[in-house]
Amino acid sequence: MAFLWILLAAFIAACALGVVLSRSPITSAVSLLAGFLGVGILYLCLRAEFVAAAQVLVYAGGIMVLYLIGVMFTDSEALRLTRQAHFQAWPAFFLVLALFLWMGHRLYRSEFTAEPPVLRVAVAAGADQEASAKTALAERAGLAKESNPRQVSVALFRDFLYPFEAASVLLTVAVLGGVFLAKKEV
Amino acid sequence: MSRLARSAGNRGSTPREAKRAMTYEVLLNTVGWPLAKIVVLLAAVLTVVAYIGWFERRLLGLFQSRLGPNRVGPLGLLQPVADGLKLFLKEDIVPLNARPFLFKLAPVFAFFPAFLGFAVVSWALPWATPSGRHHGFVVADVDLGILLVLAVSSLGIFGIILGGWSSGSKYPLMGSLRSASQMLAYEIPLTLSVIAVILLGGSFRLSDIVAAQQKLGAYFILPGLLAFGVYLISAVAETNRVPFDLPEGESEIIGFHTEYSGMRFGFFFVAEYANMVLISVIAASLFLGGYDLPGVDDAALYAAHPNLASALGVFAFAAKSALFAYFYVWIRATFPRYRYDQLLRIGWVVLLPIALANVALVALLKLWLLR
Amino acid sequence: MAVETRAEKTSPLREVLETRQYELNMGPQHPATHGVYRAVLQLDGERVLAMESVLGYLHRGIEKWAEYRTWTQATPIFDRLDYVGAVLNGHGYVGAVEKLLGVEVPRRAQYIRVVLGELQRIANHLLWLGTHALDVGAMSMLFYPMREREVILDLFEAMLGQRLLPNAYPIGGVRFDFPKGWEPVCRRFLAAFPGRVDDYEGLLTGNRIWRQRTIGVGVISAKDAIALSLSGPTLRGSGVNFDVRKAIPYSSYGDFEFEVPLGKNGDVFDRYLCRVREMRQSARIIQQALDGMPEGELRGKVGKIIRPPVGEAYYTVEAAKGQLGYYIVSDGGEKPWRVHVKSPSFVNLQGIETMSRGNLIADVVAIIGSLDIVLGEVDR
Amino acid sequence: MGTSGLVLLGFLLFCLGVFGVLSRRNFIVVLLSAELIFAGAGINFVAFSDLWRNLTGQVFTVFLIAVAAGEAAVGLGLLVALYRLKHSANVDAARDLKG
Repeated sequence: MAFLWILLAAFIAACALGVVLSRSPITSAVSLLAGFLGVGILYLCLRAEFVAAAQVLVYAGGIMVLYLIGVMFTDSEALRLTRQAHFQAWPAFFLVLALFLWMGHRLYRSEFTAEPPVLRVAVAAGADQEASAKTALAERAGLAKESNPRQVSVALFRDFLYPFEAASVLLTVAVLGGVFLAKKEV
Repeated sequence: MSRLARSAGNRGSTPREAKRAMTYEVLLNTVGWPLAKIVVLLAAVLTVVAYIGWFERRLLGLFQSRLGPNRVGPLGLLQPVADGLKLFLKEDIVPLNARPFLFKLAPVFAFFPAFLGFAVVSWALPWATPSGRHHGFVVADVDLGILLVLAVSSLGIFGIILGGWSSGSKYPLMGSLRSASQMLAYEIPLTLSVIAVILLGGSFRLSDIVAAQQKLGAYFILPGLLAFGVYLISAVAETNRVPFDLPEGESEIIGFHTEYSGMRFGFFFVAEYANMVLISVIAASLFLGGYDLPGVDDAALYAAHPNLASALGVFAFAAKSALFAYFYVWIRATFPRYRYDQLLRIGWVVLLPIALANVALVALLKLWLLR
Repeated sequence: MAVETRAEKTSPLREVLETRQYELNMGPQHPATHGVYRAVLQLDGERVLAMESVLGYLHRGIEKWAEYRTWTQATPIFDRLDYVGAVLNGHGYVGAVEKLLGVEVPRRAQYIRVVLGELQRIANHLLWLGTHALDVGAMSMLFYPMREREVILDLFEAMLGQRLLPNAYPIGGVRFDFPKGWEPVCRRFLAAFPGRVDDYEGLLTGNRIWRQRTIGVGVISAKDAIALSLSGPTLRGSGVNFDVRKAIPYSSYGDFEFEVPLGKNGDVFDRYLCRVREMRQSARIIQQALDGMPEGELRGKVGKIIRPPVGEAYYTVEAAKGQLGYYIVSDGGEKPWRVHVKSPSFVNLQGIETMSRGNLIADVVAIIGSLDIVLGEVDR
Repeated sequence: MGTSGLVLLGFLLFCLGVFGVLSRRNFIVVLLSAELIFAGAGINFVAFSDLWRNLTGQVFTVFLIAVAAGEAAVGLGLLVALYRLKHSANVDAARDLKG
């Protein structure tokens, strides 16, 4: 099993590298698409089925189409012949490499306990709150018997209703802004 | 129903059995049976896809006062074999202007999504073996079900876009641009019409939706008539068939696969028919009760003769799906082709508001009448 | 991929998106161009900004060819101009020679010519209907008209020995009388035909998609149509009442009662309706001709070797596509000195740019279909 | 692969995205790299959601996808504007405000 995990992770990483390093924008886009599919599979394996479906449906099926059309729209021979990287590529590379090595080392070394921090806080605060936290957990466990899309929708529409509405407003604004930018004669 | 079956399926491994047998059991259940199901399903789907082409051509022949293919084998039944052979033997040409990598990748992108969707379709009630085990007629009865179908089928567009663009020719480029805007326009009404059914059925899982129809005693075509109409129209548009076959439009721009030949073209061809079959199958499950036998108390029959019920269910399902396939051929034989701007107008201005209103309508219906 | 010119200010898409205008070759090998017609389109997106016709891919030198054959030998050549309306082509040529010779064609022969000519017109319109509908995407419509056309071609074969290019008329009359049993078959066909036309109309005329695709598309005003000297249904679709059969009656067309269907808006739909109604009128004419068929000679007094006097003649008939004229010049010899054909397809094709500008590519396909061009006649 | 590995993968995507944003000239590739950053964050969210058996992470990923969609809309709008103005999809073309 571990082998499959590593294979998947390597695939995603390779696709990400392809996005950043490939010379032609369309190859970038296609490898990002492949990477998103990989991430979708990863989500599926992590029992986040709804997110996986959303990832494939919205990201891969929707957004990437727009990007591909964008690439085709702006593609030209002249663009292909110009240098694809900035002069700041090397400094950026070393900076990012350093960041990755340092933070990555720390992240990989840190211990992630299987308890949500809420409970630990509750334990520290006292028995009374611990009981309420435990009931919350039990409720979650009851919910866990439901299918994942149902869980996510319950969480989305009960616990996160306002952020959800805010996101829809954000999307509307973004669409309006996109249309405005693309339409208006600058 | 299927959840019941799964718990029944786990009954086999009792503590008394030897450890070795258990490993064997586990291996069989996690790898063996799914793999066997995949192979069987793939073979069945490929056969059906091959013969849906024959079905369409014979039917078109009848519609058009001619015979259709009838030379290869009895009734022309070997025609798909001959066609496949021809496609395999033809020269595979990559145009000089094409981007070879993407040009070769595009048929793959078109081909696989078309077949992935079949994995979540529930074909019949679980099959009971003599040892008391139940095997669901489904490769992956996941919670996501229909959502996965939508997600995966939205990927098919990449084959078309990439194929059209990488050909390095103007006609395919126009075909792929048409296709991109068409699929984006019609995916939303399609999804919304499916959402209406999900509201009615209360689940993404196709077997649950069928069970909900059995429980309701009526197929969802009745409460979801509007959704059914929207689904039919946008499904035709999504599969690029007449009267929405603009990406191909053989008398106008020839289509996104103009530059393809041989088996690469064959992949696009097969993908189109696979999509048509998938859309028909999904429509049959969502709106016509899937494997439910009309006029028969399925639960009672299943209790008495489980395997008979399953087998009949498969046939009922196939017949219902064939109805849709027939419908698609029928409109292909009847209608002219829409124009590009008219097509987009129908998608955005007509279907989208109807589908949105329908979702609200069905939600109210669900709240007040069908609780 | 594209020419790097900026789109014109006039383009309607200009305000939404700056797009690159590009050039698209439609044809000479294109399923919708009915042969080897090539249109060079300047496109903004899918909208046609300008269009140029490039001809000559099917030039066979028919006019020149005729100069190297005797007057009689030249008759089958002109069948090959408009190969789906061959009988009418032949009629125009022999008519011109007869005019120059001063031969009187017997009345029976004239009536037979009307019958065959109108059958040919129906056959031509049937083929046009099928291919035009196919261009707009109605696939089945290709096959139904073919069924009826088959009957007509069988009738031709039974009478003339050939289906497509029958070389129907010798100079001075007709070659054969109706064979035995021919007339009942023809009458049966005429009885069934209006119902068949109803079927076609049932599939197309009221069809929403068909109407959306054709109404208001490829409009040409009566003024423009006259200025471009269009003729035939293409002209009458714009509402101009001009039919050679009525205007300059020839071959006893004055004896028959028929209407000339007219359009109003001059769009693809009106041209379609004109042709469909014309088929009904043709059937009516044939019926009258068969009913009133006079007895008599089949061929006027023409010598074995034809030597028309020095001079020239112009004779025009209403061919299936429009006004077909033959201008012949004789130097008194056995061979034509010059034969010039005014072919309706070629003239009608002039209208295509006016009709197409501002429309979409899909409309161009419909417009080409609605002109009913045959490239054999365009390039000659 | 445990949570550490997933977090590392997410961080790798993040770093590659940052590198892409910093180093590439083509505006679309810059946008694509930004999507990589989003994807890295998403993996992180889902990994912890899996570890702690709670759904907050998944819900956040859903929001993340919504935000990414918005970003794509605005980004492509910018691209069209840039392309129309400069006839280039090169970020270096947009240097009018540079001293």
